[in-house]
Amino acid sequence: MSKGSNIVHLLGSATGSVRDNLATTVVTALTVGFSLAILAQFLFVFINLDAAVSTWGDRTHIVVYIKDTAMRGPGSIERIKGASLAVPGIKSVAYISKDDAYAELKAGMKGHEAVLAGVDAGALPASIELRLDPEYMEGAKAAGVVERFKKMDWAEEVQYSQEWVEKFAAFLRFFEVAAFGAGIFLVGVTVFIVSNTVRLTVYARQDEIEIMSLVGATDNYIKLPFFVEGVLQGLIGGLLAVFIIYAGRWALLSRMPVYLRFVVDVPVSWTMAVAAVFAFGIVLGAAGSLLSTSRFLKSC
Amino acid sequence: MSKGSNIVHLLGSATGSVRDNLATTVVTALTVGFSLAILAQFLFVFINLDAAVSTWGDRTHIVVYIKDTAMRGPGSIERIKGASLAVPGIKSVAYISKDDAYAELKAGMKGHEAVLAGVDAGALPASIELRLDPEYMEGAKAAGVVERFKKMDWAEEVQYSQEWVEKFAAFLRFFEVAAFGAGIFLVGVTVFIVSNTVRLTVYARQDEIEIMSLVGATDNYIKLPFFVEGVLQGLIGGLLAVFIIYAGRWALLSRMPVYLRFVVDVPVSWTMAVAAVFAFGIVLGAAGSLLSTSRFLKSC
Amino acid sequence: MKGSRPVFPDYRGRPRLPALRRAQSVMIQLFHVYKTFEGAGTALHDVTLKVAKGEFVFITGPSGAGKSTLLNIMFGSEAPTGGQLIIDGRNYIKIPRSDVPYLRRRIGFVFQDFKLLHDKTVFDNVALALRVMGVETGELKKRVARALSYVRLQHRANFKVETLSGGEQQRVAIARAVVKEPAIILADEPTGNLDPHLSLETIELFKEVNNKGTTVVVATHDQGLIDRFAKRAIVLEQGRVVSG
Amino acid sequence: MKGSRPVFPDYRGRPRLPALRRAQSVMIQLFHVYKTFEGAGTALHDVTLKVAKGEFVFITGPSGAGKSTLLNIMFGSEAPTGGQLIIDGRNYIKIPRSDVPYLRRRIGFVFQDFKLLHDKTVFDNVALALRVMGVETGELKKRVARALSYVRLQHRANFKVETLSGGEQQRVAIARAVVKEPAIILADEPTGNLDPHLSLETIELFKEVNNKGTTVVVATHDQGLIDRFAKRAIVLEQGRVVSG
Ligand SMILES: Nc1ncnc2c1ncn2[C@@H]1O[C@H](COP(=O)(O)OP(=O)(O)OP(=O)(O)O)[C@@H](O)[C@H]1O
Ligand SMILES: Nc1ncnc2c1ncn2[C@@H]1O[C@H](COP(=O)(O)OP(=O)(O)OP(=O)(O)O)[C@@H](O)[C@H]1O
Ligand SMILES: [Mg+2]
Ligand SMILES: [Mg+2]
Repeated sequence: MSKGSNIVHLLGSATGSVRDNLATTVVTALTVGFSLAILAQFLFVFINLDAAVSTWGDRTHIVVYIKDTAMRGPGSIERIKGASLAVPGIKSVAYISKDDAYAELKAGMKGHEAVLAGVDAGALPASIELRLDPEYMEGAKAAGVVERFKKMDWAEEVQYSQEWVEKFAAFLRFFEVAAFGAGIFLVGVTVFIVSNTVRLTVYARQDEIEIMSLVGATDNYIKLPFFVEGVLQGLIGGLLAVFIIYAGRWALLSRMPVYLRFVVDVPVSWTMAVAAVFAFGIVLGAAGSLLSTSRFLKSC
Repeated sequence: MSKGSNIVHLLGSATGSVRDNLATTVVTALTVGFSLAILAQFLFVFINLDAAVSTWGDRTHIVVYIKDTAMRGPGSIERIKGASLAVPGIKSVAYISKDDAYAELKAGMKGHEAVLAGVDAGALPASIELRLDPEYMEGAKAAGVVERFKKMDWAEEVQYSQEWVEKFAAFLRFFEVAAFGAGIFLVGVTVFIVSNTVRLTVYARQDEIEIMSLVGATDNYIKLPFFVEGVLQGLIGGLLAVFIIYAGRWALLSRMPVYLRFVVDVPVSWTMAVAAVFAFGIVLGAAGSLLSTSRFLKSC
Repeated sequence: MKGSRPVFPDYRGRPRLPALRRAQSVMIQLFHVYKTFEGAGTALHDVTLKVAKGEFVFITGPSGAGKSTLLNIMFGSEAPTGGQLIIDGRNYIKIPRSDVPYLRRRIGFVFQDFKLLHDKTVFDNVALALRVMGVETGELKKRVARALSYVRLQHRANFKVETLSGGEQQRVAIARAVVKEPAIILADEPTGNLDPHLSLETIELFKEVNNKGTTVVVATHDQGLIDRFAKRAIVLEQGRVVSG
Repeated sequence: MKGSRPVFPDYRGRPRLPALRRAQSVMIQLFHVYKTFEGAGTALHDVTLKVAKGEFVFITGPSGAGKSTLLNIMFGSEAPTGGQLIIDGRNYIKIPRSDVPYLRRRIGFVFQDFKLLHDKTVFDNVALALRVMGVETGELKKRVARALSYVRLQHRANFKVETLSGGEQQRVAIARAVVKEPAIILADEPTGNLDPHLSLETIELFKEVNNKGTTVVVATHDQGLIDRFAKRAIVLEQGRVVSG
């Protein structure tokens, strides 16, 4: 009656039980797998879109046109850049010379080049482009930054597409809330479906539980096979989920326009993602079976 | 032993059975509801995005700049428009006069107005904007249309962003395939989870089925309570799904930037959508229970 | 339900086949019936027997002799591996699956393991046998009450079966068999959980039903009962009929 | 497993309480035990009785008298509504839930409805009682084989229980109770599905186990057995002890 042989027996009985209930084990595993796959793919798309949105966010900027008079004298550009960076909320500063501006305009006018025939490069003002820290993109804060630049003596005009930033910030906030809500909902549904499936499995085997208890099995001894089964279901489910995700990704990538591919890309390392899906599957299966058996045993 | 009283008894026994198995009925109904809600919301987003994508598709167009010489003489513009519309694949024609073109350019140069100081409205060419039928947006066909316009004697230059259209057509095709695949997958998962839940419910009541068969119940008599239960589960599930969709839509709309709202809008009438979700729920529940009981009875 | 013999409505209302008229005095007939279970050997070996209409027969023999198997074959819930089986003029072996329920309605079976619905009441368990036949509520209540009083369980009608004692459950199973007023009663060890007094009462009940025309076959270990009621007894041993 | 009495490992290995030493000759003791079921009246009414260590007692009485309820209370699977219960020197009423399994390992119970796992083999059903105790495979196999041969079921070891006859199933239940070599055997109607010969053999088996020191309590309707074995019989009627 040593502890060791006890555990061997427990595990033996557990795997035996899995063998006996293969059909339900497989069915539950499939449910776990499908649920997990949907959840995981949702998370990937979410994380990727979130990253993309942040990148796009980087592209909003404030343009400050510089008075021609302020550009005279050596080092004046460096001074302007330094002063700009010192303003709180400014992430980066880029200088666009008169020549750069002309080249840019010309590129933007492709097909209408004739229009620019009489225009001289010197006619355009030089400018600096400022990028904001994300937390400064919000309406009031951004306006404050713009005000500070308007007061600079070298600034001729400050351009900032207030409306776009507000829209964008609202979108970001909305997207975060919506995706978070949807994620919670999906996790809830997955947990619910899995625990429900396990509950029905336990229910179908209540005779077995009752009889084991009557011949003197401890609660833990009774729970173990269900636990092992739950873990196994989670494992198989996780494996299935990984397979579905991988297959789905392959099917998508082979057809998807290149610039959209990032949406289905796995954001973290492949190994990490597989491990996470596995772990969640196992936790789901284990928790589901433990909860169901405990509830059932208490009513015995 | 009249047929009528027989049916009354059958239905009586069926509702009695639902009462006795309230817990599992509710649990299955919840599963159906969650699955349906996810499926329906996915379908709505899909239909809406699909519609949006078609609209955007409308915005790609061919621009044909018109030779100044071709514009002399009364009715010449009407002739050009008529000739353009006659080309197969052309959906609509819009004429942009020299003045329109100048106004457009000026609007596009906001902040750089100085550049246009020396430019005269007459310097820009007049043009027509052509929209293509969707089936002509594909690479080779679009190129054919462009060729035909290049040969027109009044055409100075034809602009058509070949690359964008190809990308866009690929995206459309990809989106259709991907969404179709995802939809099939979701329907499959929903049917699987529901039928699995019903199967386990039937399994938990196999004694009842066996005993009814032993005392002389016909197969249909045995199936009816499960059928009624399935329909009821589908109904409750459908109700829940409608509620989740409605609540989710409300939560999203109250926070969502206006220009994104179309994504969660119900594309068909609200009544139609509710009816469809209901109908699918009922079909799922009924089919699930019938399949499971039939399979079980056959093995009796 | 019309006619003078309402308790035994004819099998699905079909007229009996004229060719089988002469055989009508025989209710159950087995010809060279075999039953083997994969890997478990032979449960029934060349069993040929005849039970007349309205007869009362005991089947006895040691544990595992094949008594339950024989009754199950008569009930159509187990198919013989060989031989022929005629119940009330119909060849059981060739009956389509969809007709089986109608045959079962004419046979009341008391299962050795009762086969009751444990989470349903006594009333519902007994009523089930009538409900599946579409008997109307009024008549159903009357007949169930009568059957429960036969087995002295009126006072337990609204209790769930799982709260009953072993003997009480066995009596519910008996009530469910007799409530149908069937053409045949097959009872498998119906007194195993009953005290001597109730055992006698149960067999008396079967005799009463038998006097009204029902054919009764009772499998039992209780030699005392067989001796006391002095009815024909078929003795099985290792799947063979050794006497009777 | 060491020591000269390996068959009755002490309850969780704890030393017996010295104060209870004197009571050791009493195995089961009930003081004014009542059991009422909501709405169903009284199943046991003021039952006071004592079963000595190593005694062999029959419990008898009509169907519904309370025999099973009494055994279930002795087994701790049903709690009395009133009174005290002492098994082997421990007050059963106050035992924490987590100790119940260890007490059940010392009691072999033959349930009236067998409580077997139908889709498991005979071997697995009997072995389960040892497996939950952590007995090693070698010894387990030996002991299960021995128990099955006691009840004449060696040849059925690898059959699923659902394929067995009623009497065979009952013997599996008996084998599962004796295989534990328990301190107490509680058997509820253990011969209801057995022919007279096997019934005698079963009681002989219990007597043999009893001779080795096990306390045996058998609930039965079979007056013949009680007469034949001339052991003490407690007679219950409507929940009261009327003799014994
Ligand atoms: N489904 C089955 N598979 C294998 N063997 C079976 C099956 N059903 C019955 N048997 C075997 O057939 C034999 C006869 O069984 P049966 O139940 O008819 O016996 P019985 O006479 O009713 O016994 P008892 O008095 O114990 O109820 C038994 O040995 C049993 O193990
Ligand atoms: N859980 C319960 N709820 C309600 N009544 C119960 C419950 N369990 C037992 N009873 C009732 O208590 C009485 C005694 O039951 P018990 O099972 O002890 O009788 P018994 O002597 O074993 O009878 P039998 O010989 O028929 O097995 C019976 O009338 C029974 O209906
Ligand atoms: Mg039998
Ligand atoms: Mg009892």
